[in-house]
Amino acid sequence: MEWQEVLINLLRNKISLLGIFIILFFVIIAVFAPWIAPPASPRDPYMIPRAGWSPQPKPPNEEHIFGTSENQYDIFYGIIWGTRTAFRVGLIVVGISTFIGITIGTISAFYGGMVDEVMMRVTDIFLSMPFLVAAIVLTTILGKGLDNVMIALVTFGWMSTARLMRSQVLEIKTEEFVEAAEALGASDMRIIMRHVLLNTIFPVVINASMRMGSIVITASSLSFLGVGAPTGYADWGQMISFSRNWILGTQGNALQFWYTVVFPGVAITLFCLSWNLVGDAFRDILDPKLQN
Amino acid sequence: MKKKIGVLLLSLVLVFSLASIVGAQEVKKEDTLTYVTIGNQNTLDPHFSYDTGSAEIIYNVYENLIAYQGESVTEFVPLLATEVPSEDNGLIKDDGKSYVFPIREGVEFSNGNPLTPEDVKYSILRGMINDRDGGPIWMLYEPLLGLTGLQDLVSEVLGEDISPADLSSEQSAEVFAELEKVIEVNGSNVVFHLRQPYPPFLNILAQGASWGSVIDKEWSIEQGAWDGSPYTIAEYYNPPKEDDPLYDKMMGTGPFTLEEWENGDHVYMKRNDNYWRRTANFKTVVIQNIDEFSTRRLLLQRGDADIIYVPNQFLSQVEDMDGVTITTGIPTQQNMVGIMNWEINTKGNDNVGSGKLDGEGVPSNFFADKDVRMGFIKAFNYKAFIEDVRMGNSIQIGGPIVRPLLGTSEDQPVYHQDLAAAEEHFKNAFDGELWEKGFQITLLFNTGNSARQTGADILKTYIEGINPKFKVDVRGIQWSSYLDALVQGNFTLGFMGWLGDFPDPHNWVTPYLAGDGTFGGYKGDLYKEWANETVEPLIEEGITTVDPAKRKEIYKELQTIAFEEGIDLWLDQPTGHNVRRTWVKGWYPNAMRPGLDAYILDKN
Amino acid sequence: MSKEKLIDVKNLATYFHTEEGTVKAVDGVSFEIYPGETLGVVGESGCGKSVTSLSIMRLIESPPGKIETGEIIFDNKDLTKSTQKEMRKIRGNDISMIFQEPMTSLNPVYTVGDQIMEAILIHKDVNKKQARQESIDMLTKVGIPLPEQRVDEYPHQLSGGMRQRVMIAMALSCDPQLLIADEPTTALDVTIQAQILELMNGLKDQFGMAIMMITHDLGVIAEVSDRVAVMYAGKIVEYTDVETLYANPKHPYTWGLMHSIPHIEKDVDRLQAIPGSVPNPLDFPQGCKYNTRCPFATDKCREVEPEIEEIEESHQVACWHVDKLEEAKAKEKKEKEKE
Amino acid sequence: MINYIIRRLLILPVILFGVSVLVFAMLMLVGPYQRLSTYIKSPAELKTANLDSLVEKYGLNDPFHQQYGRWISGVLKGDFGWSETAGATVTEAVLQRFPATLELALLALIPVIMGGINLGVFSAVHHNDPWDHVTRVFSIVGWSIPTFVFGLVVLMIFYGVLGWFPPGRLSVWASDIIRSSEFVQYTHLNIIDGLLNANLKVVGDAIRHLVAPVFSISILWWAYILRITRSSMLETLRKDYIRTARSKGVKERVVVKKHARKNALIPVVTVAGHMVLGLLGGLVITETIFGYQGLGQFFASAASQLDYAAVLGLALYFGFLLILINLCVDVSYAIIDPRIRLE
Repeated sequence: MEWQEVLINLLRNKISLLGIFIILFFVIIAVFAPWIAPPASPRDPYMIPRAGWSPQPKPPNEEHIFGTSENQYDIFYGIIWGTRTAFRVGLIVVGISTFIGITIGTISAFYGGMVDEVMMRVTDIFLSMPFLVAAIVLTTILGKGLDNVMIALVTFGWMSTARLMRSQVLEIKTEEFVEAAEALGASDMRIIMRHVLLNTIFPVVINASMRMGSIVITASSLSFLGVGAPTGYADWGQMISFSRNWILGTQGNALQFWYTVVFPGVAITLFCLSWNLVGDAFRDILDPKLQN
Repeated sequence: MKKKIGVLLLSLVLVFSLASIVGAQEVKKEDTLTYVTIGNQNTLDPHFSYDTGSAEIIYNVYENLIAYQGESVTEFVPLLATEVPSEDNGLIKDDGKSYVFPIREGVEFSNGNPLTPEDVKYSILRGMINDRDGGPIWMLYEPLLGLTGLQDLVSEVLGEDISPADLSSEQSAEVFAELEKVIEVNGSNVVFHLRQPYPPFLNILAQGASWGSVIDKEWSIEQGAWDGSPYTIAEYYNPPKEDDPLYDKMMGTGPFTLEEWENGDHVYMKRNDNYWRRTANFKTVVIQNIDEFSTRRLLLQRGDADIIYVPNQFLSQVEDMDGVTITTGIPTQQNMVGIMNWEINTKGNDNVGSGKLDGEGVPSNFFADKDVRMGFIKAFNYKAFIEDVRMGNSIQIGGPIVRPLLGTSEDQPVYHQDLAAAEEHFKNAFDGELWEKGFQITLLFNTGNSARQTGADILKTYIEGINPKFKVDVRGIQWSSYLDALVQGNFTLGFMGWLGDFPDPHNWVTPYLAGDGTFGGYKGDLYKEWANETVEPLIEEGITTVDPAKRKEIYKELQTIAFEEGIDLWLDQPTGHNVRRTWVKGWYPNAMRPGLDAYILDKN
Repeated sequence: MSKEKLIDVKNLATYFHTEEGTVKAVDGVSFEIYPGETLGVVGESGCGKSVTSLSIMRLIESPPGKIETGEIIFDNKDLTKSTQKEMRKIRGNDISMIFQEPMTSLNPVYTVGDQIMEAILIHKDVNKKQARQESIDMLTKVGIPLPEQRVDEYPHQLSGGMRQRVMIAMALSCDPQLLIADEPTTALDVTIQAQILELMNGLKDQFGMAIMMITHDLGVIAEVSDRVAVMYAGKIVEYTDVETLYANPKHPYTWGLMHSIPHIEKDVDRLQAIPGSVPNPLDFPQGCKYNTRCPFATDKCREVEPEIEEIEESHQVACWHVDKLEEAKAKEKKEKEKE
Repeated sequence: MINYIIRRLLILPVILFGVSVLVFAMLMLVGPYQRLSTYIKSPAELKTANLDSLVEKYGLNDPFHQQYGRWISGVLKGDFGWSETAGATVTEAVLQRFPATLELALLALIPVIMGGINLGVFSAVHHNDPWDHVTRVFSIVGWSIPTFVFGLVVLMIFYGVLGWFPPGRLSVWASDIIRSSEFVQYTHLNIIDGLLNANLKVVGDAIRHLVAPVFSISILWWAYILRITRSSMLETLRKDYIRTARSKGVKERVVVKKHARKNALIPVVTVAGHMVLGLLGGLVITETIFGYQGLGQFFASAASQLDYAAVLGLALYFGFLLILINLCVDVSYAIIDPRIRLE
């Protein structure tokens, strides 16, 4: 299926259209963040300004339309700028880890033999640690900060792509045109680039789009556990961690601090939902086995 | 068929759940005290323990020679001794260099072994031989020998730098001979011999100081603790925690005995029915460790917990609870201070930007300039901090020493926010160069401590408002990174706290002001030189002077120097609070008590 | 032929209603099969021949597929009006089917024995042991060596030819009156193809059943069929007995197909040999659906669709220009003679 | 197949060795003074702690192979070292927490697998029905809600407002019963122990504490399994052999249950291994939110305190568990699919 055709199908499918719509909405928020929520300190706009020093959250009011969370961080500001954080983490981590996965998977499958064996065992080793747990360890070691979160997620996030790519390449390698190119004496690099990559990249791209949501969730989980974004950094996971101590409200008013969890919770859920909607539709469209 | 089973299971679950909701309400045992707090216990060995979690358990199981009287932290009552030594009763002799403790008779350890003066001597010597790295035993060495630990004594006796762990048995005996001089059994008395007078010595031995606990010699040796021999120092010095025989076992004379300890989860203690005083009111004492505040709150609300730990910021969440009593405004022996590093390492340190005075960073000696320090101090909003962060539960301090210790008074000066003055100071700093060029600095705090973070955020807000060229970042780092930053000299300004070891001003001026103090020691050579000339002679004089009136003057002066020089940003002394069910009777505060004293409480 | 019809399909139309539009996969098809004969249905892929057979079996997935009009009279009943429950009694019992891909038409997770037994157990009143014995007998009949052993093997342990034999065994296990064979040999090697066809011919006589042989291969048709229906774009365009068809094709499409019977020197896909491609079923041309590829197409062809008519005895054709084809045939013949 | 299992088992030590080297290498990125934080817990301890001698004592500045050698030789003797976070040896700490995690994981896995598969089959059979759309939306939304958001909302509503499902593993009164001498802890799984001791109050209390975490952890994987099963089932239902089965006159219910489901499960089984991996990660979050003392919470706190003995030990433990689980997956794969079994 051609790119254009896929795109048309995506736009025609109601589910994916909804997803695309939400993504666009977030893109607009991210792009216009400086206008929607003007930063107090332009030097570091990602730090959420504090509206005071009291630890207790304050409900939505005119000045802070979503209220303020623990330690008076403005929830609205955090959500707006957190959109940028989400895109940054998602795109960079998915991009780099997919690239690494493609490289390793291709090399492994193309050369086979010992190279393949060693690379696949290394992949197994990386796969033997639960993703989140491994990311926690590495982020703790590297220290707080979004860069470190991204490094950790990339380090433990390339394996599935590598495996997928490897199986794709193994399949395509036996096809005639690759064998023909080999027989014609094309260089390895050229064969990989021209013939193999072009023919196998598609499922990998779908896989990548479907990973956007889960990567953002994992990054937020790290922030939620306190090993991710620096304190006060606009990050949805951290916004939710600010609500942890206030979940039960005061006596007789259990939902008193609902806004501390609901707003950021909705933001992150919608973000992941949109990518999953698109990814799901993507898969349905591209999966030839599901075609009528 | 399957569906039927599913429905059956589901209804069973519901029935059980409902049953347990109902069942939960009925249990309110009168002979059990349940205290729910955070954290864990590092160890149960009184000579190893240096944390409140451990000290709390030790407090209820072991006893010291003397104890504090009621709420006081300066007056004592006898406990395992029959009298509190004083100049007046003649039990403090040789100008404060000998302390005589008559040991109570008829006291038994909970295993039935009688308490003897030998046990007291063994306890002290065992502690001093154990002397673990980073442990509390310096508080025995400092008063008794004027040293910081066994390593110093070995060097002194043998004249060479040899680790106590490498001593041969002859060398061990040699060192032990010197060590043994500090304590002597004289009939039913135990006599301590100090090299120099040390006024807070009684505080160091009072109940609440786990290192002063009396352990059962016979039982301890059975467990594998120091065998009492002079030749075996090497074997028992600085044990790894997991090899310490008393790590998870206790045998004291106190009102409770240890029943079960699951570290970080719970401690069960049982009443010592063989106790030498009136036996305790509770058959069982449960200390639970639950880090999540919401859970603790609910346990209190439903009466499953009798006392819970409530962090200051959540106090409002328990205020209106029925059947709950809250005591606030309890003075504590702790403070919070913005520590300023006088000599910041600028190589490879991302906290100081360029490391130069060029507007892109700060130079190494940034905080060595008094105007910079005063600028930071004057920019801080003390009022907002006390009101918003502490919610009023705090006392501002004007120096390292906390109230009500010597050298403090109600009318002593404290800092106030004065942005004009701050601006003036910044303009004067570095001969005006700083004002021209600006600076960029990162303030550190250890993550999870929101008061410290807010302190740094307040500084950032106001200082950046003074001059747009001033750029302040606030960064939270983990304790491990903090430790590293401290050791490498990478840290700049950060809020830290000190928890008093014993209620004497000496314990407060030393860590902050001394050039080799816990905090002072990491402020670089610039500070060391300065401290050497100005404050250290006074610190030395303070601890060797016996007369309280004279001491008071000395500490007052130290407090004034600290205040006027703006050595650190002296912030506050938070007051404590206690949240308990109203049915818990008999509670009163004491600043040196590490948490729970189950013996004084009653639920009837 | 005066025998009673085994199955009589009248004006059958099966449409698929998809989001993109309605696909008229089968659009007014009529034919009949007599007991014991073999009807060949031939056409390019997508012409509706498989849908026709699935319609008979009532195995069209619905939605989107639906039998719109027509009757399928079998055993005096109109199958289009039967309930699924009634159909289940007919399927595998009176009418069975074998499929193109023996590789995928057998369930990989059950032994071949299990799968043959399943049909027997459904339709016959026997116990498992008897069913197993019958399965072994069937395997013997379809020429599988060591049937006692094979019966417990899984499909992947068998070769393609063997699997098709298993399929045949399964289809014949309940002694059906009609066997629908949907491209039974397409996926097989040429030598195996011949064996399978031979087997089917043999079994047809042995079991006395009729066969509806669906294929795109005129060679196969020639070998096994009595009569032939040629389908194009959902319609039967030519319908006659096999000798007549080969001797005297009347529809340009049939003629085109025959022309494309392989020339060894030209290594091309047989059915692609007719220029152009099968029209998009969502967008059939007006008029005769073959007009886009037909060398004789005229304006009339592009406007009005020809109905199928009997132009000779038992020879039905749907074309406006049977005469033009005759001219072309004559011309070709001349050229051949010149050579 | 047996050869395959043996090969897998033979490769197990290699993988575990790799995991330990990997984790160790990560931990070595941390400077020696930073790693001292395991031993120095508060500023007060700095007074008498001789940092340099501590570094030397624990050999924190030794070259990689020496430090690793020390650790691995301990492991070979069965000594995984001392965990400062747990205040116990790593082995003790893991053994103590494992039953809690096992109870949670089992209770989460069973509904996930049963419910997910059945719903997936249901959804596929009702392809494009309203029911299918409902389950699809449910699965996509379920897959998109982060565990920690879901967990907090559950806590807020079912604990804060309704007071039904409290956090923790047992109520205090129930812990008292469990620890009393009359109560025998056969398995340390509270529900089973409660049943064996015929103490329904304990069973009820254990269930009450498990409902919320089980729900939070399973929703994600429920959605996941549902999704995989649905698409696998849809694919299978289009397979030729399904048509064959129908053409034999097999009832539709039998077609779905016998012919389609078993084949559709093959890809589901392969992702089950993947799911368990994610489940272990999810435990970290869930146990943290619900204050449930298990391995996940232990791992999180050990990692954040750089308790390297515990982190290494747990990494190995999880690695071992995973390989074992993957082996089980492979075996069940083979049970379902004769093509693999008879290879």
